[in-house]
Amino acid sequence: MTKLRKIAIATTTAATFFAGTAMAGNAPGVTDTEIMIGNTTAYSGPASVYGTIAKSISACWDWVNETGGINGRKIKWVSLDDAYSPPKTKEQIRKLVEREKVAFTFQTLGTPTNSAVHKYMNKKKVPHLFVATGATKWGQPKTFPWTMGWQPNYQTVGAIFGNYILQNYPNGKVAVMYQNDDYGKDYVIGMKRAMGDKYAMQVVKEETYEVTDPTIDSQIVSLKNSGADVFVNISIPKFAAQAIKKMYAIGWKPAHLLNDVAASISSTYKPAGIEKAKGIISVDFYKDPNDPEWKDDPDTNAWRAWMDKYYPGGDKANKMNAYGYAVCHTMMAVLKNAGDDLSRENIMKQAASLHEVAIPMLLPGMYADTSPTDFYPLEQMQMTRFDGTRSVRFGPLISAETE
Amino acid sequence: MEYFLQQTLSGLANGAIYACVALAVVMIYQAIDHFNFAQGEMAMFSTFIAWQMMQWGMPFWLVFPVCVVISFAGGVVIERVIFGPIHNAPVLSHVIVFIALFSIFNSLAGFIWEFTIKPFPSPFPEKDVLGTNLIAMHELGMIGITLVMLVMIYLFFRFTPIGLAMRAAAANPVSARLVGISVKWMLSLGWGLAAAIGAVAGMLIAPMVYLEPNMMLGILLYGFAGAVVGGLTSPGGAVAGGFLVGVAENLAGAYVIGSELKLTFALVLIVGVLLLRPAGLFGRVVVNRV
Amino acid sequence: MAFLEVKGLEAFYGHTQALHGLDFELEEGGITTILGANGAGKTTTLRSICGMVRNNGSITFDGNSLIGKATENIVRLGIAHVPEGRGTFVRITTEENLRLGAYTIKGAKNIADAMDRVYNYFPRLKERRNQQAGTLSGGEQQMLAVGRALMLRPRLMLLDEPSFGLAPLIVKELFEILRSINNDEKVSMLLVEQNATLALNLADHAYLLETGRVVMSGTSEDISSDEAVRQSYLGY
Amino acid sequence: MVADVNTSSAGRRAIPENPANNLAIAGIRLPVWNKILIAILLVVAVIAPFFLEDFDVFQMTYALVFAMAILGLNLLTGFNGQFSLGHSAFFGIGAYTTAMMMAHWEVAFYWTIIPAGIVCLVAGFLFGLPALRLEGLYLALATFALATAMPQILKYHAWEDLTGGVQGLDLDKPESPFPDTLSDDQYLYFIVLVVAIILFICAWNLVRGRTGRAMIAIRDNPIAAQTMGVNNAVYKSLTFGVSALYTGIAGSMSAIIIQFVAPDSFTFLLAVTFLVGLVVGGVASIPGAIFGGFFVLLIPNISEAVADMTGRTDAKGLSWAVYGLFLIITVYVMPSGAAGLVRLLVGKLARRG
Repeated sequence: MTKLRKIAIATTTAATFFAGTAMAGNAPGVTDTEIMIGNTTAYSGPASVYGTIAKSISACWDWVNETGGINGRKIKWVSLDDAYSPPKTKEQIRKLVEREKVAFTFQTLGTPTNSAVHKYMNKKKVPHLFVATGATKWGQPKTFPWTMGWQPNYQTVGAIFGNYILQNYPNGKVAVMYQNDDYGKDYVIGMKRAMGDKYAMQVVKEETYEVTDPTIDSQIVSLKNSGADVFVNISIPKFAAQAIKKMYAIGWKPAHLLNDVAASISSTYKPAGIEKAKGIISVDFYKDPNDPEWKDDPDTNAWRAWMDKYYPGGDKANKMNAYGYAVCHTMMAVLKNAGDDLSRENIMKQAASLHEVAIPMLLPGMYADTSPTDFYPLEQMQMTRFDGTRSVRFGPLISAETE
Repeated sequence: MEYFLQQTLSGLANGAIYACVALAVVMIYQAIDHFNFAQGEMAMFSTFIAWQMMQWGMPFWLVFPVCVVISFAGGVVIERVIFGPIHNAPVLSHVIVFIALFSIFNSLAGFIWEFTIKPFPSPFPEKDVLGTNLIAMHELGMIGITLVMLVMIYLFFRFTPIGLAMRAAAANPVSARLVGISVKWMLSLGWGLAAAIGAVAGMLIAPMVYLEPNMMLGILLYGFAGAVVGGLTSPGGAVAGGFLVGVAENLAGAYVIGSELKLTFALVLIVGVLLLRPAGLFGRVVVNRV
Repeated sequence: MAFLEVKGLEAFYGHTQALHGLDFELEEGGITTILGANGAGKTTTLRSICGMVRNNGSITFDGNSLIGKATENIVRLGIAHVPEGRGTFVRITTEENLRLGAYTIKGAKNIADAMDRVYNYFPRLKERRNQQAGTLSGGEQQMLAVGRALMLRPRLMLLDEPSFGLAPLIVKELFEILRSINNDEKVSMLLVEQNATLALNLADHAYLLETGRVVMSGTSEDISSDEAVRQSYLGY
Repeated sequence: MVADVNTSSAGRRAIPENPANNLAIAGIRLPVWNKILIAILLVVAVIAPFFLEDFDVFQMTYALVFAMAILGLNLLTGFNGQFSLGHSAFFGIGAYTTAMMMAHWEVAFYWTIIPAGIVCLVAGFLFGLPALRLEGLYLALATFALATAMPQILKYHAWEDLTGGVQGLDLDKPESPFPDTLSDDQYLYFIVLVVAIILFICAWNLVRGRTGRAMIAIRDNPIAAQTMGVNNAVYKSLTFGVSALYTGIAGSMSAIIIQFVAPDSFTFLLAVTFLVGLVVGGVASIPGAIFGGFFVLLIPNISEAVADMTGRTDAKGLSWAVYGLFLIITVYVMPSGAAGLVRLLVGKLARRG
């Protein structure tokens, strides 16, 4: 808490310091014909699997530009590689802001990487929009008024799992496996928040893995050995698939709660073996284009047509290309609403006043919604159960307003 | 008890991965007296080539040898084309070229095949072994193939003139030339062999860990650990070392340190073994009296 | 034309010139020695013949020019080099060392014959055939080096300071064997030695090098009887 | 010279101990040239930030940080012949020392630099002790393992309160005390410049003095060094410590510049970056480290720009292939690094004066 306050003080002083230089009129990077948007992502390095998001966003801008742009302005998308290394992110972001003079940044990837530029962006008062990470810290309008997340945050998902366990397995023994980094730990925090004291009572075993681990077989064996009948699996697709396979191999059949990051038919279930993934419970907020559920869905068909035309090299089975498409539409909505006032203040203001905006590829009934005090655009999710062919949604849309 | 057994066997299965890589590491060390840091990436690239051929509809048992041959040729070509002009450059310059190859293969694989994981078929049936679920057929098969490969390599180095010449060229290139050995070709051959073994390793590992461009990043450290523990001069030691590391890592993770410090465990293991037995558990101490 | 003929040989290490136009010859079946102080260019001369240093000039061996050829190809013409420091392959056994010497020889029988001959000359090596070569004594390693060279069935043997670092008795034994190899196998020899007495005893011809140039040449008798040589190299 | 395939010959390149002192270009003797060049370089280093954008100043600052780290590695590898792939670990320890002091105890950044160095000196010395028994390749492996394990050690839960665990630590950027004349970036640049100059001068004196001769003797012929009365063990582990100190100070500066430390910042790839800088700059060359620092900072960016020139979105990831090609070309053109190339060119230009 003291740390938070310290940051708050730092930013206020910074704000007063820069008050004189605040710009009137349009942001840098905005001309009558163009809006320049910056981005950093991992085209290389350990997180390069996410690189396709920025590529699909780039394709999205191609489509926007071909169809007349936004309010007559075309989008110039400057996306740089940071290899998921925080110092490199800092360098690339400064390059974007100070050299390229982008109007704002959008969908910069990763928690540690965005953390490295969090203060910088707020000090410089450059909108740091819809960052591609589910950490909770991107929604603090008071202390960091220029930074905003997008996807439902990891803690929310953790809380959903926690509540689900409380309701359905009040006496279950729970085993948890998570990636040993901020992403994994955030889920656990969310679970603890929802379960309170029950977390310590019900969770019989926690295991972690590193992204560099060759396999997680040993973890699965020891989780099975704990005698747990509920398994909360917080891992990326590669390890989720390994886990599903190994569990099947050693005959461990707990209730399997899998995090949304890996809830993908093509990236996780198919590699693991479809029949082995049957019964997995997960949550989601956008459509898995590979799920037969959306075979004839007009929304998904539009996405497919778009993929064919604008991102032919992209993999239509890859859920992340739908993610990129959806987040790009959110950005489009903000820019449309901003009209001709493309100052950084107004862009931020518009981003913070999305009212139930429908976004393609989100699950039915979901929308993006923000306010000056609510910097979490997507907060609804729905639970799913994989029945062997499709992820069947069940239960209501869960809206976890983050405090 | 069953828990212990399962951890041990799953350690053996992981160990088979490490053993494969360790074997390739020791091979190239024997052949060129260096470590090739791009070795893992080369193996990954070979595996992608195999995957691509299967996507085109070729059957596994055809793909396997074809991929090994392609990798062998690739290794030879890399040595001839890229290292040929800089044979006389300092060793560290060679290391830089390894790093360059590392980036190139990783980057190219990502460009061509993307970073999403790909299932890679196993040549072995998905059945329980002896009616237990303790170890998968593939894991058993992998251990078997690794051992077969080891025997073949042993025979090759021990009993064929070419094998002997390769060892000589690596250990003492000047003397090797003086008995008429073309050190350049031996180096190329060494690269070819190492690439071929890497390809086999890659194709065996991929079904367990899934194929993706970063597949070998984490494995390489354990492969090195296996090679060091077993002894860099001994292919057999490397294989044993790989298994040992796999089992030790699992048991330590399960009973002692938890899964959070596995890499640190590998570090301690490497440094510890090097301190206590610098030549590795099975390596020979090289003596030269003067 | 002589068996080995060297004309105007220059050799370089980096920018440093080590040989400045060397001329000498060697007759088939003979033993020629090159004498000189440390740094006179003796070793460089042998290395030049084997293509191990950058050089200019002409070297012909039995009518073949050796200039610009790779070491391994020169060796294949029948030139065996017993290098300074013996060049033992320390990690492998004695017998494997010898096998390597026969790398250019085809046919299991030829190799076995050669091996027998070597063991005949050096029974000690036979005793130690399965021992890691690095563990052999200095004298044994020197014998191994000569044996390895012999495995090649050479027509010319280049010997670089075979006596270096060995006990006098062993040196004596070694040089006797060298003489019988020269007699029995008709192997020509080019011998580089610091121990001039020893070398002149064995050789029939001698050249004297100083800073990369031939300053004197002749038969061993002529050279041994030269007053200046006696004083500076033979020490009596 | 026949290729020597042996790691311990890492970069057997004597410092230009100099017959070259008598050579001259355009009538001016080389040592004088050296002084002129150093003077020019210093003047440029001092003036440049006033003519550059803040972002360029930031990049120069970071290149200097890399240069310091590379210099540290060079002391160990170039001058002492010990191979390390683990210097990212010391860089990380230095950075974390500074970050923890600043975040938890509110120490001003300039008071953290020396402690960061000392912590790394100790860490390096301690790691150097077992490393004593390891030669070439084995040392490379042990340090490789260190580099790989370091992020995991940094985020270990037992000291999460101190290190910030997986989240890392956020720092406040030091602000310029003279905001009217010096921007924050310029201020930091000059601090880093001063630290770098001190470190470079120290390194210079070190390798030219008794200690340096001992270090080099150990590299070139450990047995001979021992018989000459050099205590190899002490020198080797001390060199390890000093090398880590340099790299740790560089890490400390990087924490201040980036204002953030996290385990992911100090991976094995960083160690590789240092090694590339070392070789490209020139093994056992002190000024080469500066070239190396700029090279490793700029070439990845240039590679990315080259990959972007294809105009294809999906070619994005190819930048590392381009980077690889750059490295290969660099090794072809300058097999002994930039320093080697300069020596060669100077040798061609120069005549005896």
